[in-house]
Amino acid sequence: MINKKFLIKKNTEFKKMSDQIKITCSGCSLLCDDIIIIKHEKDIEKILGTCLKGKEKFNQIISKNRILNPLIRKNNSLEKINWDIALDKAVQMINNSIKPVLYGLSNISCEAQLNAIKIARKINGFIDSNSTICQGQVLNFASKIGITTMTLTDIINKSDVIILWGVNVVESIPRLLSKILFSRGKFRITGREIKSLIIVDIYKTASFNVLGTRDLALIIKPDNDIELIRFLKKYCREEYKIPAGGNSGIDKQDLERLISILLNSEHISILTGQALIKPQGEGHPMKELLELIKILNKYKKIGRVSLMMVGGHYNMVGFEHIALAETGKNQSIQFRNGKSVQTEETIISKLQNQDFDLSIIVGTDPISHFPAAISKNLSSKPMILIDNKKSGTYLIADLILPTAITGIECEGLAFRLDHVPIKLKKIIDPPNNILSDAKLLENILMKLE
Amino acid sequence: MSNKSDRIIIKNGLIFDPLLKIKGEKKDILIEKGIIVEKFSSNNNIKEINAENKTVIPAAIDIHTHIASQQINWVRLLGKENKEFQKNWEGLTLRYIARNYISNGYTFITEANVYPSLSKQTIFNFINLPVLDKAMLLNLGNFWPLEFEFEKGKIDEISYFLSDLLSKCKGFGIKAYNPFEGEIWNLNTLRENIKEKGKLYNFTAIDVYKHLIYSIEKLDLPHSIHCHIEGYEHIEAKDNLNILLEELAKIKIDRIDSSRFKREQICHLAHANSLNMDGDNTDLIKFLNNNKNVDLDLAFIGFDEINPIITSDRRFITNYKDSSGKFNKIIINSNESEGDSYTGFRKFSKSNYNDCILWSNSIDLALNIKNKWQVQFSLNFPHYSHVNKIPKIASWLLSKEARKIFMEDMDNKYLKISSIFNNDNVLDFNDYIIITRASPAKSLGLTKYKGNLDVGTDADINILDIDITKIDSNRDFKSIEKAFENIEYVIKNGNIVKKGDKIFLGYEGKIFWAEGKIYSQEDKLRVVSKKSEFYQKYYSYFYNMLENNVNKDFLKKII
Amino acid sequence: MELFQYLPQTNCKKCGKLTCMAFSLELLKGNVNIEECTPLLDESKYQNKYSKLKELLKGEEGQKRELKIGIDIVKCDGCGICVTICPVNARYCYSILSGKVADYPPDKHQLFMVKEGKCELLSIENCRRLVTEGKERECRVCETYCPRVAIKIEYI
Amino acid sequence: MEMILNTIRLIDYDQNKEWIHNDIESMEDNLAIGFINPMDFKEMYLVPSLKLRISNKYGDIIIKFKQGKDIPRGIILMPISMWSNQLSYVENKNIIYKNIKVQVEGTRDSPTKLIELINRIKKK
Repeated sequence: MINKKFLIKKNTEFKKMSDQIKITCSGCSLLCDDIIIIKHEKDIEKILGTCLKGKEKFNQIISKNRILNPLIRKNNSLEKINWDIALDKAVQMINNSIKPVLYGLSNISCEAQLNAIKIARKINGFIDSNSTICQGQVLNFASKIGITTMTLTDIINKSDVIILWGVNVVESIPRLLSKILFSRGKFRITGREIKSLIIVDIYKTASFNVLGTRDLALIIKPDNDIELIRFLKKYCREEYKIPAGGNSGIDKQDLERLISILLNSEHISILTGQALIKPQGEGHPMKELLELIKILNKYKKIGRVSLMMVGGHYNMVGFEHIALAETGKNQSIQFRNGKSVQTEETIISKLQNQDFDLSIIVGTDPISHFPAAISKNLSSKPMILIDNKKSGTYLIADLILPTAITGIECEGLAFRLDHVPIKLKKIIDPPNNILSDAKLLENILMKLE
Repeated sequence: MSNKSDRIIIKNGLIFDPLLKIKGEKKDILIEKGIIVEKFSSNNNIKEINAENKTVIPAAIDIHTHIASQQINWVRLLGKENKEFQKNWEGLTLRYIARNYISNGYTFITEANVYPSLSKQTIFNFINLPVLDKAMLLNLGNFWPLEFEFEKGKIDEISYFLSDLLSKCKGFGIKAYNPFEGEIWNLNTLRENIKEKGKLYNFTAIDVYKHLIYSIEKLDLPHSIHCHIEGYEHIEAKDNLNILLEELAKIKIDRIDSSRFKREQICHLAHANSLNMDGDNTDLIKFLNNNKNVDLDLAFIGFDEINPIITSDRRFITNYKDSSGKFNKIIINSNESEGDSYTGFRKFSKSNYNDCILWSNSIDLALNIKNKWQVQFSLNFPHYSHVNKIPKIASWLLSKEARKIFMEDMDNKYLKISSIFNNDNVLDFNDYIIITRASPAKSLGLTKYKGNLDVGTDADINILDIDITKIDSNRDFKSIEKAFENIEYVIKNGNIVKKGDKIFLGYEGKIFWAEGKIYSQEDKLRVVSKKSEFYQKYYSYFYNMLENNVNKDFLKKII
Repeated sequence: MELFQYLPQTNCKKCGKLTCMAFSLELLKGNVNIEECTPLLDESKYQNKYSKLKELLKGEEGQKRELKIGIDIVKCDGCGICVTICPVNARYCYSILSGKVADYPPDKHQLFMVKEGKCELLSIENCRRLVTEGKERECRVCETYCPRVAIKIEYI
Repeated sequence: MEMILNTIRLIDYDQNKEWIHNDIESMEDNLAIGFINPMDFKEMYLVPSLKLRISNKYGDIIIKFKQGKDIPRGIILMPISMWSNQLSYVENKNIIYKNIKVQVEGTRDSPTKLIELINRIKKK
């Protein structure tokens, strides 16, 4: 397909190759490792290849939103303090608490996550990550039912059908479609022409704009995902005897096509999002979906169906893996006497019941994400925030410790949304000699000992 | 901790060191800076361990385990709410693994199934796995980038690229797992045997094995190719095994260095007890007795309460039938087109015919292969057995009595055909040390560092509270079992990591890796740049992303 | 496309082009005159179509028109779909095949590039609509698949 | 009128992006916003200058709104933010972000300010 003689004829007017660096973008969970940075002395001159979301991450470096000094809240206003006092204060707050909770951790490197778990072990605290209310739920169901997953290379090379179920990737992970749907793989040389896309959503999102003639758009009624999945579970075995009225607001013709695609395609990749996390009626759509995948994989004559959960934060998956290796659990870990114990609690129930006396928030913004009632509980107890930017939580926290931006100002390991580890690089020095998350947490851990 | 002294002397122990051909001699062992020495450089700060009437042996080495990969994490996830798993394996955390391995006398383990794209996770876990030295084998069974070279048999190109891949991923050796079986991913059928040509590629699985063997010999990697035979634990494996053995018999490789410290095999068969599921191992034994260039590890079945399934063999999962229906949860994970991995749970049972065959095969092979240096002890941990079953397994090998007692309540159908029951052969203690310590070290090419007590090797030592020379191991297996259950001292690089009941985990091990001998850097660069183009075309990341930047303190390069 | 509907669609090759589709494209660009399609003039059954075509091309006839690919910078979110889907881009750069960012500096054939989170048109000379390989193309993939509807292909 | 609220992520109305600019006014501009179907718009006798008051038993907010013809009838879409969080709630340890039943009515009041939201949360 590629003609050799056209290759490698570069324009000479561009800058020297030595000025450019390939880095990994930590803007979202896709972790694009192909971003090109043109450096001019110590500054970043040009950023090539990032989407708007990734660009925002780089904007952060010099934005007025950066936190550059440790801050403490006194009489409802924030005061600058120096690092020694700040760390002492943090340690003092931790030592004074009996039931501390650590939360967040999905926007930091794996090294930092490991240190956070060590801190939680040390102080017999409760640790949980954002994935409890997101991606992690899929894994919880997977541990009960089993799951078939795939990674991006498989989708690029093998997938002929991609299903976006309740996820609007164009808005949340802009580059995902260009990587999986429009790319040309080894067994899918013609690329988009041979790959079909099915979108299931409650309204016509921006993702619908990439649909072509072979594709299928299914607009379902709100809260009816579970209906549709149950329907598919029933009918994917007895082919094409579909009731005339259709199901969940989708007409018979489309359902017939959907079932025929599900049964006759070689590699179906289902991508789901937050929409299926919520229980619907008495059942849970994610549970049903996993069961559907199991049934399909059993009854299909050819091919495979696999599932990928699309999360937002860049290292949400990382916490699951680090925590599993360290404690044997993937989320909601309660330590007692240095050992993880079985618990039914999650961060939500902890906050709801006010069963905590100190919160340590690392690299996330719960105030802007949690329902107001829970945010109120969170703000009623002392709070330490470890983050690099101002946010809703910044306006509430009692002690704020700034950190460097991983992937730009410090390096680290992160896990892509498909559970593949990717290295994040350091390209410039952080301002004010701010420490990385990993180093800062290590310092706190050392002071605790 | 007071365990850290610069110099340790182990006095009057009974030394067993098969590689140096020492069988129960009384000797002192001197350790300085983590290494066994002939003479101390100074006499200050010497810690003395009295080993009078105690047995001193090298620390054990595991040649085939699964302890630090994504698959293990899937097991942990599946077992999160499984009471039996939590009770018996305590969540299988890294510290739990390290603790159990150390208390059974191990200081070196080989993670046997790592996909190159996931090697970063393994390295991350390795760094957090205390005390133990470790190495990983890269699974290149379905490695597309080398497809063209496998077809044309371009040994040079393969070896250059393997070398670069190993040095990027910090791998130690190569594992081949169902070569190019994944090419028919879209069909739910399986190929007949490994002699069958691919539907999309013009070569067979045998070709892949063969070319990999030649490339590895060219690079002179410490360990030979680590072969997984397709369809293990099923009768189909026998065909595939015979095809491979036939091919291996034809391969003759001359080595310049042929000292007894150097590995002799060109091919290592992984968990060989699962290959002859009809219970008839005569062909395999005959082949090994005639051919020095193949060795195998035997994974012993410990009949635990519950065992994780960790495999990448699609044939195994297709054939696997869970009769109880209790363990039908399986996580199927496809890794960057490098192969699939399957994880689940199962329970081995003495009343299951197949499980008994698996159990007896390993004992049969261990007893009947003449040259014990071709046999390595492994558990395929945690797939077949927990490490804490080792004392029990040792007693089955060392004593006929122990075997008989254990076999009493086994499946009747199995007992009818069993030859083990009436087999009078036993291993002597020296043989046992060979298959658990010296032979794995030799097969892995680590005799310079591990598996013996020669001057200059790492001071990795076990001290057993038993005088082996005064014991009839066949009769008095209970006392041997007891000695292995609580090894008195485990010393790792001169650090006492286990003393009595206490285990100390505050010490870091090293990651062993090898790159092989490269004859032309230029050619290597050319091949690598060509191959990185392949990654650009088809992979979701660049080839350079495989690079693992590990702190030099954690690394040890072998070749 | 509208123009094509009013042509005979018989691919008679009397105009010198291989197909009626090709002729319609040239017509759109203003390279040919409508009179070059002789069947339209000669055969009475096409009379209606001929008059319609005349009407459509009124005022623009004979003028040479230029291809323009407009990118709405405000709408664009830098998703890179146009970079990946463009067949010319993919032909000259390996990494675009798998949806990656192309090497920098870009190949001289490359049409699109994502810079600072926004798409940028590097050059239009090699667009498939202009440089053909023996077969005329009515290629609109970048316009069709842009999720933000930010790309517009037009002739001015 | 009773409607169903769905919180969504939109790249142009992303709270992370807004925090980076850290301009309270633009934040209120871009996050205190809802999208509804033009038919619903007509049915509620709204004019573009009006604002919407959205409430349920967990809280209430006033936001601006835009019309979008792709949005199904009876549904109001909001970007995830402090504003939408006033209406989301917890049920069985799950945070409900989607399909929240709310009451919607037109109002002449100005949109809820960020500082007011913070004050609602901050009660020590």
